[in-house]
Amino acid sequence: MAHEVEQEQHFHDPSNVTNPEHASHHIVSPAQYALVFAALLTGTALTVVAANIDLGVLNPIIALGIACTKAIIVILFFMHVKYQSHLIKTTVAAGFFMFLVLITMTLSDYISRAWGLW
Amino acid sequence: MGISPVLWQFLVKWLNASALFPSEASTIAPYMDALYFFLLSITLIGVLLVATLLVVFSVRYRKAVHPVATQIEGSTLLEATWTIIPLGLFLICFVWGALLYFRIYNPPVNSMNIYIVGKQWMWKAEHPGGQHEINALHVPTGQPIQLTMISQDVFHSFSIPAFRIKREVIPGRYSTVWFEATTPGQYHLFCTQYCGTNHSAMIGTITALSPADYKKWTEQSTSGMSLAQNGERLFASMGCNACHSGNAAARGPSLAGVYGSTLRLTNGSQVLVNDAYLRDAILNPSQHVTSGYTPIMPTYQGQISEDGLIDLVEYLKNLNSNERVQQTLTTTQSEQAAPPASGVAKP
Amino acid sequence: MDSAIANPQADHDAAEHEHEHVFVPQHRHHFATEEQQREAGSFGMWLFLLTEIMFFGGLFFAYLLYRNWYYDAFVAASNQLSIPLGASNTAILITSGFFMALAVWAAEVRKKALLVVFLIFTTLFGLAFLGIKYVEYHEKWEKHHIPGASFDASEFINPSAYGLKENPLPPDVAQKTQMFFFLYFAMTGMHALHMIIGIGLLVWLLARAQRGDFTQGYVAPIENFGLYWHFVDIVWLYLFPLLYLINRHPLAH
Amino acid sequence: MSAPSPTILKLPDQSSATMPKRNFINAEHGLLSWLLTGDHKRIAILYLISITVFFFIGGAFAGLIRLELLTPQGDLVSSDTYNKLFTMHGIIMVFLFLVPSVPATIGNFLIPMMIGARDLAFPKINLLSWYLYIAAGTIMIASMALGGVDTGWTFTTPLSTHYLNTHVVTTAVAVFIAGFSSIFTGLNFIVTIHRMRCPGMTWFRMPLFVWAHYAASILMVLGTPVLAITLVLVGLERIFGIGVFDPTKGGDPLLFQHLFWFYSHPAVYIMILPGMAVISEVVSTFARKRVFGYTAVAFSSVAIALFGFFVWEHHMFIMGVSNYSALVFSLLTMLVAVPSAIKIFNWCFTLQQGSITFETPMLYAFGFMGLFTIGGLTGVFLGSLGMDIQLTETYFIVAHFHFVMVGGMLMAFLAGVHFWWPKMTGRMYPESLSKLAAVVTFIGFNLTFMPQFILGYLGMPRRYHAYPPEFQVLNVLSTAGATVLGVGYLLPVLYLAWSLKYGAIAGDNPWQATGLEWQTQSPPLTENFPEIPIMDHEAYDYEWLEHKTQHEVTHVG
Repeated sequence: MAHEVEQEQHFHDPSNVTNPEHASHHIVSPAQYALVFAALLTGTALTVVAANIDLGVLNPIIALGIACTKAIIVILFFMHVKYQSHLIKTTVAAGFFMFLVLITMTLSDYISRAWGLW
Repeated sequence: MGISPVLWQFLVKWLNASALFPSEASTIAPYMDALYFFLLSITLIGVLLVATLLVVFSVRYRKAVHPVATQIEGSTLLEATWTIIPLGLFLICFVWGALLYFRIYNPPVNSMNIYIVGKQWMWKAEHPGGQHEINALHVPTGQPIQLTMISQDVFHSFSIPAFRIKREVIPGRYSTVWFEATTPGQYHLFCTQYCGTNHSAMIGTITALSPADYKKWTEQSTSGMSLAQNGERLFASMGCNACHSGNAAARGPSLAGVYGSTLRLTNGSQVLVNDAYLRDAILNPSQHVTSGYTPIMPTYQGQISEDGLIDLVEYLKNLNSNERVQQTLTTTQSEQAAPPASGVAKP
Repeated sequence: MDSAIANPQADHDAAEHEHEHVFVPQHRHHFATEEQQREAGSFGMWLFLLTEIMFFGGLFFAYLLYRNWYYDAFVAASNQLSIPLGASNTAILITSGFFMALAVWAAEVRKKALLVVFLIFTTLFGLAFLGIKYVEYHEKWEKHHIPGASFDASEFINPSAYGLKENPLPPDVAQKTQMFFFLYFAMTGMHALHMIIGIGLLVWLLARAQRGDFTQGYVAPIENFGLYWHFVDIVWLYLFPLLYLINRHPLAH
Repeated sequence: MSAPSPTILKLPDQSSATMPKRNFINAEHGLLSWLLTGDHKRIAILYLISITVFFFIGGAFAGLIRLELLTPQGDLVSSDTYNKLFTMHGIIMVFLFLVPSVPATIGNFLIPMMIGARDLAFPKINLLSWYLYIAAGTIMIASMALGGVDTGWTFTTPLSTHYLNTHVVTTAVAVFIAGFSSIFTGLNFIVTIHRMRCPGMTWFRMPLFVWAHYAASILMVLGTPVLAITLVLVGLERIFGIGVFDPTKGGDPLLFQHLFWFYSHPAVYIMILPGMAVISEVVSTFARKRVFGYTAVAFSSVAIALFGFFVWEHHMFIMGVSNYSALVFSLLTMLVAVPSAIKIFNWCFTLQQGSITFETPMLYAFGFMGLFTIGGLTGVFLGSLGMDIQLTETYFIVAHFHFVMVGGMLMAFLAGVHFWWPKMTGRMYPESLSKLAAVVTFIGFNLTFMPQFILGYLGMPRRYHAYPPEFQVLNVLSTAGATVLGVGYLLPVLYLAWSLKYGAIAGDNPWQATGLEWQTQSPPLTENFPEIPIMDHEAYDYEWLEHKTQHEVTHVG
């Protein structure tokens, strides 16, 4: 692909087509996938074990913590975000940010309802 | 040109009868109007400013006068000006509006309570003295009135434009609003939340009466039973008194004087007993079990109408001793009364 | 967002271009390069996944709200779900995702036979997931735990009659288990619907992979489908603890 | 082939202009070549035709509503019919007209051209979005034909889920599908703007039109799915009666409101931002001057998009939300008003030191600025908590959002259609007639909606079939205005259609505008540009344009 990049300089704006939103294409090896796969299965086992121990308020926190870790691993490796451009990383972050906005802003109503007269 | 005198007269009458500004008939109305005029003047100034800019620039820099445009990149100072000034104005609107909002939705302690039940497509008002009204509400002037409102079906909205108040009437939850009428007269009551076919017929008349007239009206229109008396009857017929008898060995807590107190529940939380709590505790009792009691009370969801609930709430509000509860209980037991009318099995 | 760029050569010769296009059949005319097309494709897929996040977001919020409101009912209803089934489904789905990732790799390194095999495994594990889901749904059907007119909460009111050791719930609380089951069906059902759509796409991709479409350097469809499939995995990674696990040890009142 | 070398600009001399022999309209023939096209310009034309049809269907409902309100009694139609009329008016106008109006037509046509691309990133998805739109429209029409729906466009639960016997689910399906159409448009724009810009087209050289569409697209992509899931829940609730939104089963009807307005408030920015996009282009072109404070206008679009997500609860201030969270949302609402104010003043000051001419698009743009200012400032009334109590759910709300949506968006839409009509069709419309239409629209609009502000403060509730007689005078004024407004909207349809055959040939750049779309032939080639242009100047660089033109004069001479 290198020969293309050199030629493209002549007629493509590098800022649009390549840098900085461009990341070189990275092929993840099967060995790495296997490692991720193992990590995910371990996470599943862990979360089931943790659910069987009474940890009080920590139970949901641990369960969701493990779920988040697993999700991040999937996003980074199976979905290649680790090797993607800033643009893709920002996009993924924006998605989760809006999800949090939806939840926290709506909760702000439900939580504070009890404080007032109504 | 001859305009027919009949038509002319009609037009004059028509225009005279039409309204341009709502009457101010409550204590809150002047406050609301002050904010309104403040906002209105901001709007007028803003619109005039934009219009002036457009007109002046259009005249001065039209092509005939100013054939070659001078390119200007922008001006941070100017842009900062028209960022900060509107922001400041909007923040004033925010603070002012918030103060008014809290005023309208926080009733004063000495207010008189009237219950409103909304249903497709009518308003029912229930005075504590037992007066019932449909699509009408009589209130005294010079006295803060708190409305405790609930809907039997969908969202409605209780609006009295002349009093500048409005509040959504919510299914399954009490909402409140208050006002103090100042001028005797008749005012519109509207349902402003779209509620189905006859939404526009869900209107009524608010009659503000002088305190003396109001007293006369209450005497004339009483149904003979106050809400609390209705509630007492319901309390007995539903068999509530069997458990909530106030006896030391009773299965339910004593309810005398419970209104306004703070209860500790079995789940450890502390709650203030108000209308909403009482209603909830009747409908979803197992989520409101007083500490020290077992969750044996059945739910009354779907068995008591909203009116009935209001009667019960009003009864409990005024219940100061268990004397009459026990009296009724003894009478019922000695008569070996037939099962309660509603068919609710006693726990 | 971008570093200022040097003013590109303003006067350039129009004739200069033609030979610079690396022409491949799937390259669409409006993209300057295949690289640009590929990145546009994956960016578009990510944006679509954002909409999916928000789509499930509404359901997740409803779950959060009603779990707090009707904690006891949610605990009782949630404990009806089978952890072994849920956990094995999680493992199955992760395995399916693993094979999908391998399929992307196979396409990248242009190994057609491997790609087809991996896609078949992805599909099979996806189907296995749906099979187990069917078993779980069927059980709920038999117990009348499907929300709606036929819903029956008596098992929660009087668990001993059903041979269960759970604490009985008062009837008004027991009715609220319906809310849990509704959210359970809405969330897992929406997830299963995504799986079914995904399996449909997989079959189509398999046919094309068999033809050798994706092992000549054109891997975008496989890659983008991979993103979708992994996203569906992620949703399940959250559904599993939320619906099956976090209510096992209810807080004492 | 007569296509000239792209570096040579045509003179604005229309008398010598000819229609280019090859363009996107005559590139292929036959209905199928349109229905299966991937060309963003053809899809834009398809969209333009279809949204015009739906606009007039929705407009007909509006006409019937105003006619009914001529008298205080409900005498023209029954109250059920009236409820259906305003519901269909709202749903059609919001989901089938306002949301796709500028983005799917003008935006679709222009964004690739403005950033120097040959097409949107995903032409097939673009076509799919149009088909989804048509499917949504067809289902909508079907639900009307089957008897209509009377939930109000807000689908308020539990009314919509348990108390109505009309075609709620059918309509919800239609809106759901329309939502996906809008998601695909937005997604396509974002990818295109990020990925397909021509050499030299940096972010800050993009026309403000593209910036505003970028902001609106973000809202479409992130907001619409929440509406989708909400409608799915409404449908499930209606069919299975499960009770997520039903208070009698423990659900919370306010949850519906939260989820619905999480989309539907950003949706008003989806509707207005593309309108603002048009105004930036038009004002700059006819003032012959770079937009005052380009960066501020660009970032104000993004700020609106961002803040637009944090204010939805202001639709629920009196509905029993927590008063503390109402405070937060009211404050944020005040903040979101500021970027709009910045835009208005920046446009005003674009005129300063300009060299202004008053063609039709400019008249519409002036109308937009005046009416949007009123619409925006009356929004501050409603964002101010206490004032909201008196004004919400009355005709004040109706007037406010019609000032923003009709006075703002529709004016901008018409400005855009007139501005780019020569580019889309290669022909000019009759200038005097179109100016008349602009003036008629402005007068009719004010006559229709000004009285409604007064009615609102008087307390006349919205969605009322019959009303107290003392409100009649103002309602009569409003209905009279609606008649004028109707004429104002019919005129453009007639003369624009006429101009397709008889209009003067426009030439490449009749307005002498600077955008890349004007530096190619009109109507453009299917591939937009004979070769990909290079952006070697800033946006709105009139000196560059003049230099080019002069260069060409010497070159040709």
